[in-house]
Amino acid sequence: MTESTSTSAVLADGRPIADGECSHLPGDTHMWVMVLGDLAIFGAYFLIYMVHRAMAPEAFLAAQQHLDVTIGVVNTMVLLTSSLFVALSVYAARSGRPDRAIKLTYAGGACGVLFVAIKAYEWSLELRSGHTVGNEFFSFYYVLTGVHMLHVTLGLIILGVSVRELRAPKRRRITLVEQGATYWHMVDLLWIVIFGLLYVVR
Amino acid sequence: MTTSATSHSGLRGITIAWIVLCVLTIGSWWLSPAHTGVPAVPSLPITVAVVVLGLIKSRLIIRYFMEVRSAPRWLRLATDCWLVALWAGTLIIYLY
Amino acid sequence: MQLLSGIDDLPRTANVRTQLMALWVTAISLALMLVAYAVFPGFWPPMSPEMSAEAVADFYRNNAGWIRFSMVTFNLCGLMLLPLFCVVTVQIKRMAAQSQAFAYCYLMATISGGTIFALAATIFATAAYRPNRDADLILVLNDLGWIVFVAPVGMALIQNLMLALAIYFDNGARPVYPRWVGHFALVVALAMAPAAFSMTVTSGPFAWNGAISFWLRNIAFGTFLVVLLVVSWKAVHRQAIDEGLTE
Amino acid sequence: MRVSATVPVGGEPTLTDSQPPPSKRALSIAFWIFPGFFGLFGVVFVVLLRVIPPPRPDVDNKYITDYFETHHSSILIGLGLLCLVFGGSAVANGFITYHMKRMSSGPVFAYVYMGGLAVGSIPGMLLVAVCWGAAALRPDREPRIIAMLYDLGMLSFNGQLGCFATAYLAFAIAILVDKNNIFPKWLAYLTIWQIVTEVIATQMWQQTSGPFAWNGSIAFWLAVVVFGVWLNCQGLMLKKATDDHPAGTRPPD
Repeated sequence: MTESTSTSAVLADGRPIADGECSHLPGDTHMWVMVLGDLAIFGAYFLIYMVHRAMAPEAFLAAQQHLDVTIGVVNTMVLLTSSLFVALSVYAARSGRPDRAIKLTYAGGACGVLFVAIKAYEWSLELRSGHTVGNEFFSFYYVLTGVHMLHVTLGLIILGVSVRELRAPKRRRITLVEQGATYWHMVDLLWIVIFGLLYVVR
Repeated sequence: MTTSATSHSGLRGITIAWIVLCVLTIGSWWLSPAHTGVPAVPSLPITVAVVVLGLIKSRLIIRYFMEVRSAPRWLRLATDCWLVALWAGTLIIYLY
Repeated sequence: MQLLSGIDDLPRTANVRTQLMALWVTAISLALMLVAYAVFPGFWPPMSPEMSAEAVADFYRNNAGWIRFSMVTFNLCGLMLLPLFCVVTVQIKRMAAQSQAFAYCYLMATISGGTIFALAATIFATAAYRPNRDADLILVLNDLGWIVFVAPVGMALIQNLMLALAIYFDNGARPVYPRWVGHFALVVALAMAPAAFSMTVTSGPFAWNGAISFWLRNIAFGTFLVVLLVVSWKAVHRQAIDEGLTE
Repeated sequence: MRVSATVPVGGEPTLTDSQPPPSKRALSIAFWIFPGFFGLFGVVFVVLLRVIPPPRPDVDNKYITDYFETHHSSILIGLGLLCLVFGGSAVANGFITYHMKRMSSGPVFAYVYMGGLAVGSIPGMLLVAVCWGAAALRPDREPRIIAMLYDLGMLSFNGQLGCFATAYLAFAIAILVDKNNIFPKWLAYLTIWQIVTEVIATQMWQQTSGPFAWNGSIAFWLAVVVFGVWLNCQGLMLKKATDDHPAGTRPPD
């Protein structure tokens, strides 16, 4: 990935990031291009979903009732907790405690794996009760959650890169750790929207 | 060390954000159409509530977890524009 | 070519030697393909696009054996042109720095072009596989086969264009290929180009069995392959001399 | 064989010795084929073959035979023009491969990119023209056969996933690992969206209508927008990489 920039060097020196200070870009511009672009594309998916939902509200609502909202809530909590761990790990890395940062990143990654496992279980439940892509709501459900799962998997790889970075004392680049965290929070953010629009909206 | 003070307040920020997010998530469990047993009917108040809750939750993640709170102005504007476009769009399409 | 003694184990020796082997592979397969070409009943004369479904089906029924033999040979030997094209790629990479950009374009075009040729042989042979298939189905396979065999000249054009450009930009003191090879490649490309539009007409010189789309295109490309083989042989030989492997 | 080209062997003048001053004309010729090809590609697929915007998947044989009868000539001319110019894809992608070879990330992914797209250009670009050409060639052919050619063409054109996903993955990884900054990192991230749209396009193999069909709002239209943005960025960055290329240098073998 990118070379460490001057920003990260300053931060690695222990300069505080004060509340309200408006100069610090977490990660780097390249990652934010990715995140903003991803948000734009997912935003388009969500709006297209809402358009199709508006065309057949009853059918969508009836299909929505077959989702297990408890699993959805549990999965949301898992992913939120995972985000918390990763956010804490960035703080630990900045305050010069890489061991703690690595442990927190592992915890965040473990929650990510748990999320994928729960999601796979949920998919198998839905598929076993005969809800396939033949139904329009469920085709959205499988595609949106599937693409999101792809992002989770990619996020797990990126967290692995962060750990690798934290482990090497010679070239510990905070930007890279921040990039990974930014991406991981975006995965969390997208899930929050999916949860609201697929599970809860009426 | 000044670092610890500010970093402490940042830590408190994300922990509070996490608690609020979890509470709101459990709150939306009540709103869901999935577990009522009877066929659900479309409901404008619940949808508005979902949109408002979604807006609050996603903004908390962006501002606190993603640290956009202390990011340059263009990024704060860009993310806020996305939030407004998404949730306002959702509501408008629903109402339309 | 006689290599000097005592240089057997050098990697650059192996590079020259394998290039010569590659050229032999292509030379032999070219000869085999010429035989297959000569015995394919569909080429003497080339089947007209105006034939009816029944006539086409009868043709495949009556000539199934020879069609199978020639198409299987095409399938087997067609991609053995690739060794020649890969030698050309290696030679382009020996050229001046500017010409390097064309090496990968050339290689890519040869891979795609070879795939298309294999596809055509596959479709023709499938049509001949069950001669008692419905005439309509044999006709559609025959159409697909002729379209894929005659029309997609784009990859060959680009191949020749890239080779010509590489030769023109190889402006050092000792060019790898003589300049006339570049001119000749362009002339062959021009001769092949009209065949792309052969599907827009069903008779005359531009139809898929016509003098321009069929005969000119195939003879031009066949001749070019032989010429390319000879000049590549000479280029590899010069490489051996430049590197002190032979005298 | 880099040795032969750069280091004198036996005191003889080498190929690079007596060259005129380095110039980059060859590179700019190779570059300009990129926009030229994609422009013609657009003309063929939008104006002549009419596969963009895509016709509907949920139609009966009557509609399909009428479709080929109406557009008979333009489809056959489109087939001809595509057959003439489709080699441009080899130049566009071969030139990208050339720049990938200049990266510090090793040759593997450059070769993967080249192989993926050399194969992908046949089913992903040529086959639709061949199938539609065969369908348009004989309007009196049986409607059910014409309808099958229609599906075969559209699905091979829109539903080619693996060749392109492999090439995109190779491109993204090579950029992320590269330390010579041939292409910017954000282009790699953009390329990852391309893989995501390919994954979503899996759905068009099992839907004949709706947002995930081959003419769907998500599987087609959003994917086309993403592809358009990506292609323009790739073209611009290819221009930049070509401009920044030091004259007279070559990538390692």
